[in-house]
Amino acid sequence: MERMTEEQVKTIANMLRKRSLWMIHYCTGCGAMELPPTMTSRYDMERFGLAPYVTSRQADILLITGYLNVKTLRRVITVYEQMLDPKYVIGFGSCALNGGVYWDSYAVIKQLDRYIPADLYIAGCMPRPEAIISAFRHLMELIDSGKADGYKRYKRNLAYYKENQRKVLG
Amino acid sequence: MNKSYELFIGPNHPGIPGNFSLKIELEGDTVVSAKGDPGYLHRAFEKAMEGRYYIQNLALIPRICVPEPDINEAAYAMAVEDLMGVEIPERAKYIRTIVLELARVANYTMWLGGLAGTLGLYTLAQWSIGDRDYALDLFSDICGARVYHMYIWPGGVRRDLTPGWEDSVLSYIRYLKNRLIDYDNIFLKNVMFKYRTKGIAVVTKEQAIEWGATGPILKAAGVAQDVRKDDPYAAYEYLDFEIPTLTDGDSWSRAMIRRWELENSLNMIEQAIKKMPKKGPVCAKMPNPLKGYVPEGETYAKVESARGEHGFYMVSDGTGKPYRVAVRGASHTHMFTIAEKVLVGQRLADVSHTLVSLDICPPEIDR
Amino acid sequence: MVKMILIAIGAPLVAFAIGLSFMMIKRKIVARIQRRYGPTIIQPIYDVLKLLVKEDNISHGVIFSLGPIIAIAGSILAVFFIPMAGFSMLTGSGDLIALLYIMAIGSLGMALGAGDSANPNASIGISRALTLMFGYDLPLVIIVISVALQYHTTNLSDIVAAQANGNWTLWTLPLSAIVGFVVTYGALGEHPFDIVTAPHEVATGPMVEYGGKHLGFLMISHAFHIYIEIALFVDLFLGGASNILIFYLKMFAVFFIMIMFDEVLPRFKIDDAVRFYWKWPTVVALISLIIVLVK
Amino acid sequence: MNMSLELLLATPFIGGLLTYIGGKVHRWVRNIFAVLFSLLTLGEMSLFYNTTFKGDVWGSLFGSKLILQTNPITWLFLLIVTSISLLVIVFSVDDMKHEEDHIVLDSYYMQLLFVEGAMIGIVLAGDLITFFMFWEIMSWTSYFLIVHGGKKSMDAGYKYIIMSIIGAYAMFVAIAMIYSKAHSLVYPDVALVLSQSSPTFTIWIIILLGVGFFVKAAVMPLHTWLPDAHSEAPSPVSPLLSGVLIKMGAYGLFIIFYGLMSANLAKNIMPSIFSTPVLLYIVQWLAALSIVLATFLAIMQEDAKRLLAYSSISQIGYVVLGLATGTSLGVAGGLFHALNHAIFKSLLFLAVGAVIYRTGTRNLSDLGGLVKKMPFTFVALVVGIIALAGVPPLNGFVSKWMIYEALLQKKEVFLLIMAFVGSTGAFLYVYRLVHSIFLGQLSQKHENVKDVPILMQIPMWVLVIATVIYGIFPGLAMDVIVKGMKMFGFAPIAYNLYGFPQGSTMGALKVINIASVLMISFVVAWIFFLLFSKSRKVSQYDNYAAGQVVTPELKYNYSFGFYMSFGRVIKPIFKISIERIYNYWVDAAKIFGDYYMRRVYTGNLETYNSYIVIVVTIAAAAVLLGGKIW
Repeated sequence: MERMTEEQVKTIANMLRKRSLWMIHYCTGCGAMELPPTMTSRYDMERFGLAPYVTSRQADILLITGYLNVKTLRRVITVYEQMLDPKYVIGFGSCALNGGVYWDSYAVIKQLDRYIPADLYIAGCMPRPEAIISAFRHLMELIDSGKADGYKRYKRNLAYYKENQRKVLG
Repeated sequence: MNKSYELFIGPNHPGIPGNFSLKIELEGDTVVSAKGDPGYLHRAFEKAMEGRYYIQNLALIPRICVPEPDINEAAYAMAVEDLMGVEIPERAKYIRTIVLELARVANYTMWLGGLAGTLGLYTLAQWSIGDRDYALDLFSDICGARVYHMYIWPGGVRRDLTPGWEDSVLSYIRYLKNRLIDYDNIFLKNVMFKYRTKGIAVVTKEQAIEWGATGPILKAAGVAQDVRKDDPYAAYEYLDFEIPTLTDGDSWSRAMIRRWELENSLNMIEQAIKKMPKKGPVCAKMPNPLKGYVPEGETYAKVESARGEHGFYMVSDGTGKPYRVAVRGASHTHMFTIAEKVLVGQRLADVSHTLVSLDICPPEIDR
Repeated sequence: MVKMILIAIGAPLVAFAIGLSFMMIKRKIVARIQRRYGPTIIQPIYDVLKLLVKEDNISHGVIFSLGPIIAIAGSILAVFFIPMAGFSMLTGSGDLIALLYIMAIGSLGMALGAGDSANPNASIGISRALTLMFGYDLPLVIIVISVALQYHTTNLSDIVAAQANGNWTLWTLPLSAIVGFVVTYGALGEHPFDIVTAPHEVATGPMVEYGGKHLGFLMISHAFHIYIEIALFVDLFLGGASNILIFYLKMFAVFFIMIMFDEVLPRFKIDDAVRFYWKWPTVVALISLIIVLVK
Repeated sequence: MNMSLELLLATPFIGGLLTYIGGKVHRWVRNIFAVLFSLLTLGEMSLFYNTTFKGDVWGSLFGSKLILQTNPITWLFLLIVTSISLLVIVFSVDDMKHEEDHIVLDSYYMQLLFVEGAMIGIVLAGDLITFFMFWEIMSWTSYFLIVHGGKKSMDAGYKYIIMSIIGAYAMFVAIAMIYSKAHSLVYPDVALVLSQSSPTFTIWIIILLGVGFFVKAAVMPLHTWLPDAHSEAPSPVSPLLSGVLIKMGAYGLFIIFYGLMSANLAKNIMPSIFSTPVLLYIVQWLAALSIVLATFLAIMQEDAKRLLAYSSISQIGYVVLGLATGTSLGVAGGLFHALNHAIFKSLLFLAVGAVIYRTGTRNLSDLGGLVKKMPFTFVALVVGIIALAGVPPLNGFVSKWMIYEALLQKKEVFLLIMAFVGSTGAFLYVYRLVHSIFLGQLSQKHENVKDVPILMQIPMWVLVIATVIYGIFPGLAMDVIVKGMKMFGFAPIAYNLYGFPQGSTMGALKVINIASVLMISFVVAWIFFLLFSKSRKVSQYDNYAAGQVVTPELKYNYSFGFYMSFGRVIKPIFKISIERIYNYWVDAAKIFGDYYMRRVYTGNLETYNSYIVIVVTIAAAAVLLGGKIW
């Protein structure tokens, strides 16, 4: 009985979480260019309860909007670790996936989820606002079913992530 | 006694227009020193371009400046054409002009939203960025992409306009001209806007010239200089337009200059559509791009971006890949020679507004 | 006795509900002004609840955690002192002058908490908040004095009673009412006085380190805050109300007009805001005060 | 003849001497003597508390009787004097330990007790000679106390004593004028003479005496000595100066306004504005200006003790403003605020003293984040600032509220607005104080700071409790005040233990309700808060810095120029600085003084001899002419 209620609490919490996703205001790469249209009057992300918030403490989603170079990665990790659980990461565009057009650049991190756990990727360069919104909808489904557990994975595999981060950042 | 303290504007801060950091030292709420901290967006473009064929580089260059990618394509195409000695067809020139001006319009509407945002007027930001989106739809019509078009390429443009595109452009211009009246009423004619921007971040004529400012900063300081007029490219020499100037050089003047330029661009697009040859090739005959042969030599091609002079310096050693490429973005100058000096003595409340007013575009700084 | 206890529990809940409903409506109306569809109407409830059920919360110390709690406690206290549609718990225990100070308790508690977050952004935010408070307090005090002299009492219930039968202060002292309206902007931190939390300047100021349930509490206290400021305006100038529906409608009218102006103004700089408040609103309020004195 | 008042008066003086002698034996003998004798004084005070003694002759001078007397108002001030002195002496034991020189410390404790005795004497005085005598003893001993504070304090003390002397001369002239007319300086006689003499004479008396009291109470524009003296004095002395000593000025004003000349008398001899005699009205305005300008100055300070010193000027403005209203509510408010200010300002100075004791600096921008290291001092300071800001439910609120109501009843709206502005301004500087010292980032050099020893904490806790008790039960103090004011001919005001019922004032006040509802809602909110998942404590370096990492080396603390933007707003007001005008005068006086000093103090023994001869001749002539100098 007790487990049941705990389960129910989790369901309710997830239901609330998916309806109010605050993303951190951090334009890590050029994918951020398609965020203003998504936020503003034409696509109006706020319909889904998504809103940009300023500091790492307030936000739920970290958007890695495009490529990450080494200098940014350090800040992204700081920001990610400052965020409060539950927190979700969305990798934006092909650069976050595999380096994209910068596959041969010395400055760019090739694969995002070696360093921080990504819950979702959006393919494309750049992803269109429709794609972004569809990704958010998908994330909501994942949260609802409890599958968006990147923050748990990060805690579980902290050694792995730290090792990878250390290799790059030194 | 610890008089001053440090504050970071960026990278994770709404007051910075992109992934860039500004480290400011403040005393009370007055800036004592400001130091830009670039490198968060460094992707080694110039190095990467040396390793790729000329045609491959086309995919890379629009990403140098995200808000207005087309200027990169134009400058790159012009540099390659210059090296190869190719003259592009008349119709391509006009199409390039229309696309470039449309990109400028898209940039300025977004910039206007950004400026209003830093001053706390989010309504205009919502309106103008929403209106910009219709311009992106027009791009999407001709090349299938909203942001990175890769439409202008060496020899002309990639493909001809879709039928009826000109009409959609004209109707968009009519729409935007009506909207501009609304923008003026809510923002540019607003008393509070004048109150906040008059006398802020002044760059005088002498300073602007000495510090190497270009674009709206220079025009706002009273120097009528514009690459489109002084060294015309594409079809600008056939178009009739004025270069607006103001004398104060403050944030208000820059906003006004951009507002006029926005209207200027709309008029230029109308003119270009009217004067454009209705038929004809849109691309000169070019050798096979994969075996692309560019003769030895070096060149500097420049265009007028929304922020100022944007140029490509390119050296070719006769192989399929460029030997050396250097990009001159206007933002770099504006950030490190102008903003760092202008910010000193400003109030904290004006910092992010000053950055937007000088139109700092971080990806252009880092490359 | 039972009735008293019910009121004691009910009054803050009603106040919170009203404040929350205004937060909901505001987001929708603002969205429509900005040519957007806007969030679902109950979005603020989702936001608050989501923040409360965050699994992880951080704290910089006891004072940091106490900040939001004091903010809410002070707000609840103030709710009891403002006559709410016919019943008023504590208006006999403290008058209008006391209320001005009671309303400050929440803000000061919040300031203490934010100060403990050890972040200069928060410090600047508080410095701005207190300066702004000082700015709008001068005209506020003058209009409060005018109203008190007009009705020869500082007891809020009596002031409300004196305005019965449509004899509102709005009609008798229109200048004071206008100033009161302008002051309410500053007190609520609406545009152009959202200097305290200006994200582009100080990254949400005092709230910079608050997240999770702390931020949820701050949002709850903001709902109370909206209620308190507007209810005070309604009680002082629009004659209060005898039933909750009319009270709500009056408050809604005031709030609606506020949002209409709110979304078309860029924000002030802090010293300009103080200068503004000490110039026109003060002068107008003084004129109104002199009219009361001469009458 | 009742010996009890003489005993009360003599205890601190005898104690002072014994303490000095005890210091020669061992420092602990000295410390214990000092604490013991101040405790004894407090004990005697509480033994006789609230009994009325009338006209206790203890000597005579120039044929004038020297009288000690009491009334309930006296006991109010005696309560302040004796209790704060005791707490200061207890606080001194640890705080002054760092002083190497034992002789200096011996005289320090002696002077502390002497100041206490002198203030008791002032309050107990039943005639102007006694009053003046102890007034001078107080000025000089407090001067010696101030100069204990180090190099800068010499200048501050110099400024203080010069202004005190000017005030004392003014008082002396006034007393001489009264004596020449009345041949007696006992209060009732003086009051009788004043009621019969011409208005011009009376007004001159008030002005001359008023200057003396204004200097001591530091009402603008005679305040310039206070910020220096109070901030440069040793930390335990500042509470005595700010909390108690300037109240003597307020007490003096109360005596001349309502003791020597009743309010009716004042109304008869001069025109009235807002039913206030014009002179009192001017005093009200001066007090209101003190409130506002000192608040503005306090906001701009960068030094913790200086900030508190300016705040003292502002708060004493409320006391004087209340006293000068002339209505029972206002005067009661003023007197109550004198008590409250003594409590919370002493508390604040002690708390800041504790911080200085541990960190060695009082520069606000060097401090920060101490809440984790000195939690008890933090609580004490927070209670103090809440009371100072006049926020319910602590004591500063009640007395300010009474003053506001009094002004509102009299429709003196502009004064009321100024009083309000000063009070809201107080939010700014008190927050600055607590933020810069205790909140924000802890600097690395204060990593190892501990809370102060128990002997320094006890005085603070006593004051914290007093602040809360007088805040929630204002009736405790009002008992004494109302009883005393009845003796001075004021109408009684309706009050009860918890505040003021409807009727006597324009609104009602019941502090216990405010306090209890606040407490309940706080507990409810807290319980609600605890329902949700627990919070994890993070270090101050794990902080939002726009994605950057905060390191200990980084100056990431906003403290200097906390209200710089506000400073820009009020800048035009301070273009004409009172301070600067004074400095012109001081410079001019120095040049003038240097020139003539050299002619007087030639360094030649014969010249000095001739001076002595001249003085002795004049004195002899005076005696021969019948013992009258005038």
